[in-house]
Amino acid sequence: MKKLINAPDDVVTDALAGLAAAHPSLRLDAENKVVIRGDAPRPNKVGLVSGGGSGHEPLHGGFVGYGMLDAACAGEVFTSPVPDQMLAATQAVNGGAGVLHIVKNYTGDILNFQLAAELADDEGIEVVSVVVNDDVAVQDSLYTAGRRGVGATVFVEKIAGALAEEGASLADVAAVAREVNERSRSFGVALTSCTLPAVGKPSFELAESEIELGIGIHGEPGRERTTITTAHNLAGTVMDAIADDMPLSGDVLVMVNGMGGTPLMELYVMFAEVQRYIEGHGARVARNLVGNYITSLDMQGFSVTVTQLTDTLTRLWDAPVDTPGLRWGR
Amino acid sequence: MKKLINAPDDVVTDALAGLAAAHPSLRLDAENKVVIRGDAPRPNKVGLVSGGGSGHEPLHGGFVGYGMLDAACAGEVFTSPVPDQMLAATQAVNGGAGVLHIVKNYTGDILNFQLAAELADDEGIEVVSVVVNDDVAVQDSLYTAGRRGVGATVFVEKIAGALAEEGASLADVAAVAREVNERSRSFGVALTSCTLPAVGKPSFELAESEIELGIGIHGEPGRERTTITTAHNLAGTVMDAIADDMPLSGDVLVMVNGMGGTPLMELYVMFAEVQRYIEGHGARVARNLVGNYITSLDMQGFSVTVTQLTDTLTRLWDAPVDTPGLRWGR
Amino acid sequence: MDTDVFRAWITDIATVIREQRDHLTQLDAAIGDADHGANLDRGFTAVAAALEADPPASPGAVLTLTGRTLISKVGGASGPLYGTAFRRAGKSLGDTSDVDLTALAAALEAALGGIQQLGAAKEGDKTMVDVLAPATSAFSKAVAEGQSAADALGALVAAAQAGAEATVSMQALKGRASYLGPRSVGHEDPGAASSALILAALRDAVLASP
Amino acid sequence: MDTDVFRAWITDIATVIREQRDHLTQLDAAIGDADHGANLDRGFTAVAAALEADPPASPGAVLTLTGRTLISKVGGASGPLYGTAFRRAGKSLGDTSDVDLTALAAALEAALGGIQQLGAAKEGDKTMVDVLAPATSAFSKAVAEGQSAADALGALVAAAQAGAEATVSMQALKGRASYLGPRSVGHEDPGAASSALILAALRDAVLASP
Ligand SMILES: Nc1ncnc2c1ncn2[C@@H]1O[C@H](COP(=O)(O)OP(=O)(O)O)[C@@H](O)[C@H]1O
Ligand SMILES: Nc1ncnc2c1ncn2[C@@H]1O[C@H](COP(=O)(O)OP(=O)(O)O)[C@@H](O)[C@H]1O
Ligand SMILES: [Mg+2]
Ligand SMILES: [Mg+2]
Ligand SMILES: [Mg+2]
Ligand SMILES: [Mg+2]
Repeated sequence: MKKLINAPDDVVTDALAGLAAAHPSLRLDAENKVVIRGDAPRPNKVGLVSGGGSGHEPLHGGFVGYGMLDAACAGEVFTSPVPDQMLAATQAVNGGAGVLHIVKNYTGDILNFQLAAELADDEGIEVVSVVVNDDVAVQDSLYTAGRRGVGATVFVEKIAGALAEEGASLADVAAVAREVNERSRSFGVALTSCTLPAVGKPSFELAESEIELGIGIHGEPGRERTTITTAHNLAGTVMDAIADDMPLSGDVLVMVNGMGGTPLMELYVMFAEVQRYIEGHGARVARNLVGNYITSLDMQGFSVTVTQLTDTLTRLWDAPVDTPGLRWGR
Repeated sequence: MKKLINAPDDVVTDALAGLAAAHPSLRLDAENKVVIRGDAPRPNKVGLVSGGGSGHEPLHGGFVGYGMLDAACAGEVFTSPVPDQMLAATQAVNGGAGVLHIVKNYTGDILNFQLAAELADDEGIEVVSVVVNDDVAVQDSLYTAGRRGVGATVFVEKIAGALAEEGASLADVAAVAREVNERSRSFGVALTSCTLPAVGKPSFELAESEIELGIGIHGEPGRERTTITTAHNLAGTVMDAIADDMPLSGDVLVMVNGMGGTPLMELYVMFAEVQRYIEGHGARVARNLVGNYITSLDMQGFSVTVTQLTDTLTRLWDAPVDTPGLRWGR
Repeated sequence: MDTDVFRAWITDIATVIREQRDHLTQLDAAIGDADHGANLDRGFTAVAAALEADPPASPGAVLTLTGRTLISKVGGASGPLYGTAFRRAGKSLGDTSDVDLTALAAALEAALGGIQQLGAAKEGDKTMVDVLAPATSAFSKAVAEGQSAADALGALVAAAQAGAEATVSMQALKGRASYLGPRSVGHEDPGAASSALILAALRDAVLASP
Repeated sequence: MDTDVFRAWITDIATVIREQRDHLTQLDAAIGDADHGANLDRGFTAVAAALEADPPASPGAVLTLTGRTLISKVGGASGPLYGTAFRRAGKSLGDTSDVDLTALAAALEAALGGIQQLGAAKEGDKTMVDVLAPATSAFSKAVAEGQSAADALGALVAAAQAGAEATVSMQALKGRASYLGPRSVGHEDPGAASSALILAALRDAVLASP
């Protein structure tokens, strides 16, 4: 294993220190591993808290700032943070209008955020939780822990953050977060595995021409192993899975996301194919993101997230944002 | 080789199509592989043209837009573009105030831009060329082709672009570009090699714990092969090389740049170390960039670029920019 | 069984988890995200330090501190689940200073109840419940029948090991492994494996006590 | 030597470069950026198509079109260098329709001059100049001595091959390989290797002509 780290046990702490050093507008609670907007708590603004295992950078710490999250809790690599961290974050951003917890649907994240919400409630802080579960690779049924939360998390954080910035109520911010989630679907593909710093070798092995379809963001194997094909064919597979679950129409917001080790050049090749597919199926790519936004350490691969827009969602997407990972209008 | 491409011969064209599709404010001259600002040529604004081999994304096409480049020419992977492309770009952005060519110091780039400048001159377009050569890993002497142009290219394009946006003359824009280059130094490290689409296997082989020090951005082997060590020690090696060549003082602009396959988490770990080094050597990191800005396909590794700021350079750095790769203030 | 026995149990867990850390991580790499060994090692190392720093005065207090520390240090799915289990067990013991087999059985039932309330897993879902449920019920039955400590704990561990083994052929319906669908079959569940280690450590601690 | 000979030379180059593409790329991977084979293959494929599309009427026009096409299609260091070389050679031949050995020698000298003017490499810098300079001078000398075409071209190719071989032990002082410093020693220069192929194709085309 070759990584730019000091020691596997220090990687999360060291990376957070680097993030805070690079962005003086953020505050770091190093003990609790919580990244906080420098101006939090903002009186009467709903506070947005998210968090999860590390290794998905820029998610979540890179999305703290004006118009997006107020705080993010970083767990160990691929491990949900603990309730103490979430409580610290919730306290730090509570400006009196309540706090929204944005939780990706994994058993660990759900359970820890649930315990944290109980602790916050004990302290008289109103908390509403929204669960993101957009991964169509997982059947949402009695036979699974439900769909995973993946790419739509970025959109939920951006759009709910914009509404909170406008001064909306906790109920309204939670509602728009749920709406974004309901209107979003994602699907991921791995070309290589990833290596956890504490493990030192890849989580699974893929042969020279093998790929995994339907992966999440934790180096879990996907639902199916197959053979690499052209970007055009891969886009077809991914988009068929998404469009089968949510027929495409109208204006959509699309993210072609890299898993951490994929060059931007290849992501642009994929975006061209995804856009062609969508426009060929009667919808229009009104907004897009192409780059590394929700990653799996050094994994090579990509995911696509599609959200059906409304005029309000488009307006909130376009609203100014100023975070390390997303910035426009300011 | 597993890559998100259709065919090795199409990768540059397909990626450019994706870039243009994702950013409707850009125009693509597909035949000449030139990415152009949608509003070019801007009357009486100096036009900024750069270009080089592909595989370094977001450089250069991702830096076309308000406050930065007016056009970028994309060569084949790691191969300088040809004079015809540079001439087409120059013609497309000439608003009557002349055109600046920003050229990274490689024999191929120098020769092709030189032929292009002659062709532009034949057409009565005033062209000034600025050569970027910031890589301290190469001795600038009779015994080399001179220092390579690497990370400082991003800073030159941003700062010269800001001055051009203010309406400065070609001579002044060229002067500030040269000033940025003279005040900048870079050094790069590879943890893995990279694979050219047309070649299909890595350009060199590194063993499990080997790294290359002093690499450029074309998968060339570096000056020295050594063993992986901590981020702290690596930062020391890289920063010693830079500081030996340009003593650190005052305010500096620092980029910790990923080579394409390195996760952001690790780049933040490196940034924390680099910042500590610089502040420990009596200078101050006044501005920074952490991320993938000038890459080598799927290579894992990083480079550090340090620029000694002046008040004017800081002001131009902070000026609004709106490109796919860098955006703030708009 | 006094406070020392329960302290010995927990420190034994810390030791065996440290030893089996890579094994647990390998199991998790196959059908999860390769962190179960690191998660529990981090957690029980913190627990051992907490017990050392401020030694609790009763068996119940040992387990409650263990549970609270796991919740604060582990994260993931196993942190809240094991943490809640130890807290419930500690609460069930109350402040008695000498725990008999009946009280221990009740505490284990309470632990299982906490895990199922929080995680909603049933037997057959390929989780730690597939160890804890049969082991607890075998232990309660043996205790009710008046078997000796050695025999009852033997039944506990035998059922635990059989339960862990049985997860190999199950398809996961809870936790990360469920995403794999049929591909989860053929691998032992990491949480089941760690639960079997935890219960074996309990037997060893009790039987080693004077 | 008429227009057909020169057209045959260029199409022979396209064929041999296609065959040696991977070999040239491997040489470039060792001390450069692994694109020399692809660069020249792309260039000469375009040249062959251009000659086909609008066949030039004189030897000089063949070489001029070759040079212009290389400049427009190759990029990198080798594009402008080889492109300029062929343009200079074409200019040197003028519009004569039958080239004798003296004119060919002058054209090769002009090509070398163009490369050195643009790239400023001297012999010993580990570039294509280490093939072109000794080969051109051996050829000019043989022609001046009145040797036969076969002998003079034999001298050309022998010197080219010796020149390419000699680059192995040189340290590069120009081009990308110079960044490697002493690590560039021990590898044949890719541009030297392609120059040797180009000159061997010239001999073959001339000797094969009726
Ligand atoms: N809903 C659940 N109920 C009971 N146990 C569960 C549940 N979900 C997961 N587990 C257990 O947790 C184990 C995984 O723990 P761990 O790897 O530490 O957490 P994570 O899955 O968050 O990475 C699984 O092997 C399984 O035994
Ligand atoms: N200044 C120079 N003068 C002559 N030949 C040169 C010079 N620089 C490079 N070359 C030749 O160009 C070859 C490399 O060509 P190529 O790989 O196509 O271009 P690039 O180096 O831009 O990738 C080298 O092997 C060398 O022979
Ligand atoms: Mg986990
Ligand atoms: Mg090249
Ligand atoms: Mg796990
Ligand atoms: Mg080359």
